Amino acid sequence: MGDSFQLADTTFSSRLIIGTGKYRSYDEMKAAHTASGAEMVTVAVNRVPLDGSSESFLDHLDPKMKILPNTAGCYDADHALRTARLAREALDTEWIKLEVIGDPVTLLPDNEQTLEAARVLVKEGFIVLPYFSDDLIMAKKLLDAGCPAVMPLAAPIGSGMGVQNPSNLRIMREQLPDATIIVDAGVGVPSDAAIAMELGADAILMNTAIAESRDPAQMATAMNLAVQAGRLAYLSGRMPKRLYASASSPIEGAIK
Amino acid sequence: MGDSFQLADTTFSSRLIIGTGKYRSYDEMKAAHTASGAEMVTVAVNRVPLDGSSESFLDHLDPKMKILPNTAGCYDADHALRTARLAREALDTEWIKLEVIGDPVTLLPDNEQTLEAARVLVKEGFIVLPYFSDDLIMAKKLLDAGCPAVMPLAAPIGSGMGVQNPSNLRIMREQLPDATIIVDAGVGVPSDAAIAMELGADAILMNTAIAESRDPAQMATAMNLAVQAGRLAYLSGRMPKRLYASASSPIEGAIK
Amino acid sequence: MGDSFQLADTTFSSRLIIGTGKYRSYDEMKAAHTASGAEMVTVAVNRVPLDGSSESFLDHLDPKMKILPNTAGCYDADHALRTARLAREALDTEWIKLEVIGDPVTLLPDNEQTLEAARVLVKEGFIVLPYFSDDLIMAKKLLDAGCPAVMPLAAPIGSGMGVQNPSNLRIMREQLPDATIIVDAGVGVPSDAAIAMELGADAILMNTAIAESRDPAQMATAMNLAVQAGRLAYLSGRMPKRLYASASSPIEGAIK
Amino acid sequence: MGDSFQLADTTFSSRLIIGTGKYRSYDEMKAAHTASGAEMVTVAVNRVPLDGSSESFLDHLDPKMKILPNTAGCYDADHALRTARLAREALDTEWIKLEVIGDPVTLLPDNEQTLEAARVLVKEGFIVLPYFSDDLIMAKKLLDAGCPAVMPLAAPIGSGMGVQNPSNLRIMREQLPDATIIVDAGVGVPSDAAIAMELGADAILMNTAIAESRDPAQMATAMNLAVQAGRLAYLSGRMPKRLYASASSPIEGAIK
Amino acid sequence: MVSFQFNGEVREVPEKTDLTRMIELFTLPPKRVAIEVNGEVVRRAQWSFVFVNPQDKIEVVHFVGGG
Amino acid sequence: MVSFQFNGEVREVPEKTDLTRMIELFTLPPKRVAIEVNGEVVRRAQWSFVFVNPQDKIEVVHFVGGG
Amino acid sequence: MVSFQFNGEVREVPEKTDLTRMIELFTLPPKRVAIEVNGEVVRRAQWSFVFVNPQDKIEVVHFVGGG
Amino acid sequence: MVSFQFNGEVREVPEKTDLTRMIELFTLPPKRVAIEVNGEVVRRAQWSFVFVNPQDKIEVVHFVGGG
Repeated sequence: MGDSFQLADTTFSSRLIIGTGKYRSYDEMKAAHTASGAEMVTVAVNRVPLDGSSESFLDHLDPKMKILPNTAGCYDADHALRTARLAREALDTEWIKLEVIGDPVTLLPDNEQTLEAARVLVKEGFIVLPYFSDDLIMAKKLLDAGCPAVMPLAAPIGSGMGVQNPSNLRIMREQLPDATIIVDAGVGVPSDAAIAMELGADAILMNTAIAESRDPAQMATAMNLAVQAGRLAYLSGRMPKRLYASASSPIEGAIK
Repeated sequence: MGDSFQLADTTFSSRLIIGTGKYRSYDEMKAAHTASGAEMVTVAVNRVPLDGSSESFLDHLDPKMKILPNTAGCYDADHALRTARLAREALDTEWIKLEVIGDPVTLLPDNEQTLEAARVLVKEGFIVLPYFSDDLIMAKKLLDAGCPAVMPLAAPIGSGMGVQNPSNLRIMREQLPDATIIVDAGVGVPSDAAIAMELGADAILMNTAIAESRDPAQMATAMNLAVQAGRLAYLSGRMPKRLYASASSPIEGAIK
Repeated sequence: MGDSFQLADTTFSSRLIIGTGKYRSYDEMKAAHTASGAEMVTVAVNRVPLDGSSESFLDHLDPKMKILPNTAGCYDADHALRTARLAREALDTEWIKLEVIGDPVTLLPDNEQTLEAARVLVKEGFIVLPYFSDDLIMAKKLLDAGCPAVMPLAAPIGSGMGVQNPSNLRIMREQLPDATIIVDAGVGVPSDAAIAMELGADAILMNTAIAESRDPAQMATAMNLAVQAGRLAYLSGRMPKRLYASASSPIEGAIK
Repeated sequence: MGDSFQLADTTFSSRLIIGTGKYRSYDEMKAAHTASGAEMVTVAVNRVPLDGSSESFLDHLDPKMKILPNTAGCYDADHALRTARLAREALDTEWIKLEVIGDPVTLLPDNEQTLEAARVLVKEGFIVLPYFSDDLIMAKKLLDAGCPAVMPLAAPIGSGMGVQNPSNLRIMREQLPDATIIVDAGVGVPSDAAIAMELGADAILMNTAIAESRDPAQMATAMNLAVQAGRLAYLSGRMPKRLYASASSPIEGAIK
Repeated sequence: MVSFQFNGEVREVPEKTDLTRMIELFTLPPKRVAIEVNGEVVRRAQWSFVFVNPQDKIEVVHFVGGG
Repeated sequence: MVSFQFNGEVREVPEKTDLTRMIELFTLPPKRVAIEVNGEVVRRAQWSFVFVNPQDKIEVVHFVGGG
Repeated sequence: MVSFQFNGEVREVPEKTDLTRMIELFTLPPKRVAIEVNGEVVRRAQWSFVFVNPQDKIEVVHFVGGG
Repeated sequence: MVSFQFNGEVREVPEKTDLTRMIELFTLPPKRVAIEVNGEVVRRAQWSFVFVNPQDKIEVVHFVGGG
């Protein structure tokens, strides 16, 4: 089912990209990853601890998964650049989820620094997937900078509130018909994912909604289905909305 | 996937029930029915025309589908009773979707007449599935009258506006934990169906959202997936909603 | 400011009707009543206590206020009838806010019993203002029964969630253009009241939103203003909604 | 009523700031201005026409109104700077509503260029009130640049859709408790204005909602009331929201 | 001829026409229809024993698409 | 003594107690209350003519804050 | 004659025309307008000392309704 | 000994310690880590040629769960 989508030179058949944080155990994470159908997962770059406990987190990922390192925890362009370069060196990948946040309480993106970092990273050959606020004009600039996709938030990271501004997403889709739009952050339930896809998002990136569910693997299945449902609905064209009823059964012809 | 649900003596593995109205062709209808995965379809009872044109509509339905006749077009309990009895005689089925509407513009249910008809029909041995407004107290009365399920509307028939009052549905689920609740009417897109299921509905009945889509079969697939997604999410337990962010990646440990 | 509205033989210049419950003190209540500009307050009918403590609650009300006794706490038509008759005898008023609830947890109305009681009370000469769910067909029946107004809920009593189903209210206004519609219960903030008025409600009845505010008198002022604002907006006609921008300043003529 | 608020060296007793565009006539505009209670109006800077028709628009404004020129129609920082300087020269005012838009279809702000322009203008002694998207991190930067207030949009200019992202506004209020936040653009009805004020906005700037109403003066009155209502509610503290009812009348003590 | 109401319209059949015959005369499909005479359903097994009488109000229904 | 139900509780008054007297005995405020005896309202003008009987179910109500 | 750009259009004025004179020639309202020459605002007090030169890009603005 | 900053904390290694040796001394996993010295990434192939100098700011990162 589901048509494929393209990012740089890679074709994905799943439109769901998921995270690797907050799981209660590696087993739960692996089960959720498998159930999600996702083909790419994002991972954070972190200082190695010096207590010798450094287990290899990456060994717990399905080797078929494409790994998308991110720059979470960076508060300015410079740190994001350094983090991206370290990630590239460690994983031998040009792919980077660019995340430059403005403060530690809201984790809301610093669009200005994100754009600055994106411009540099694209020039250095990175495939930059930038997390940013749902701002059309910034989306244009990020695309102009050479990002193969833009990743507007639905709501703050880990908030689970769902798409807070559907108008912004709808406008972004309509004004940037050729752009790849990946909604990143804020999804809480499958209907949130379906809403984003119905509005025309090309894919969804999520973490907490799955990891913090009571049953992550089952929720991952649900998200997988919802993303597909939303995509198919977008392709199929929805019925018109009406305030008033439109009879499904004939109004004439009932017995009298 | 998806757990089964029970209505009277019948077990359904699909939680999607669909209509048979408004399709542009029988072929489109059949394709949509197949794609939906539904195991029960609803049909209207209508006077036969006298022009000899009476093609057998029912021949166009998949014979494996359970047929649920409805009393659409009835404006009082008496007409609904008569229509239900005719349907039973013609199809040799006790199943009836009870629909008594209050006016032809809104098609909103006449709860009072619906309850009156439900009481009579249950006594006559019918399996009564009543369409009504999303009214908890009326739901209790319909269940007390012997209906095996209640079918609150999400929005007016054919409006496609989606769940207009999620609080009412949530309250109904919480206050009637053992009742079978089927959301009937008003769904427009898969996310609407997912929302209803996430709120705890046991199943969804829809018609227009599929039939009026540009691609009914594809939309039926989408609805099938969305209903499953919503159900699984309900079973899995959603993450908590938060106004503020909760980091998915570690906040400590970024490079400095 | 604000046009007047009529209920039975009485003309009100304020479209805000308020309650008398839950105040922290009589002084707070009186200050809020004055600030609200309301001309009618509702009071509950209750068994007198036998401990001799029976202070006269009514003495704390502004004598200019019209008193609207209610049947809160009644679970069936019969108790509501008896309560209404007692209220009439005690206060020498035909006015009654009819409230028949279905259960003590949700306080949601039992529409069926409400209608039954309304029919009897109207025949007995009462001016019946019925609290009920936002159900168009029931509204018609209550009006047909002789109620001078209908009082649909915005949300459960004391919930403060605001208008949960704006479509229902809009449809009710459009389908019953001559009816007096008073939104009763569920308002939490002034914008909720304004929304209801903008949708065409003729008046609002509220209690908790004022009484449970940190500053009831100031909140009462706010509600008074918001009800007027919503009314004036309904009369003035709103601008059209658009997804896309419409420039307020000329787009041509900027310097180049 | 209503407490005052301060911008630079000026104290305003009205928290409503309004526009001067789109009115059907000067008389309608003047009546609306008076009814609104506003103390400041915004005007656009435009090339004078060469046909000698240049009537003095400013003569139609109440001389007591403070005039806030804006840079509408500017697509980059440079044009905005030039426009601001021309406005200062012509009106002998340092006040400027800074508006740098990203495209002519959505009129959405170019935050990056807005920030750049704000930094320059503040250094040149302007009192800069910047229109921007509802982005917390950008708000901080604009304040750091020396703007005395920030003016996030509620929705696209002239769209009348109301506050599209209440969470963003709530977060901005909570994270910037000392900032002056003026919601600019997107309000359609009084309840929209009340919602923004209840969320903690300090003032509202609007144009189309009044000018495009069927009765601008009456709508201006409504907006004036709604802004006050929302402000008072914010100060008073709202009741808690609850899914379930909380009785306003005593549940015990009804007759049995 | 017997004049009666068929689905709200006046129609005629010869005298002594039973319901089975009426269905034939009107070339209606005999399967998956139901007949009501004066407000009461007539079960299919009884069709041959029930005759159309003057002024009868007869409803014959079948199934159509609905939701 | 006459035993009866007053607002759901068992109470006693002397025999031949009328409603006016009952209000006094129980030190209830006489104004803005209403009395129902066995499901029927007794109008104030009748209070002196209606006596409390054994097993009577009497409700006396007043007004309290409500919404 | 001096040919220059006035608000984006080509216009001519006699040689040695200063800005005050230009405003008069074009019958523009002298109050509450501002003039920019080649990207720089010319303050009103300077109008009489600044002459229109060939190829100048001059912007003259006033105020109109806006939001 | 050479004192330097390792991931924000002061650490010591013997003089003439190259990065490969540093990883061993600290018993860090050699795979899928990356090293930055004074703000510049040092490619793995260069580890043996780059020595830890006094006051160096060295960052060594690996991957952890994130979203």
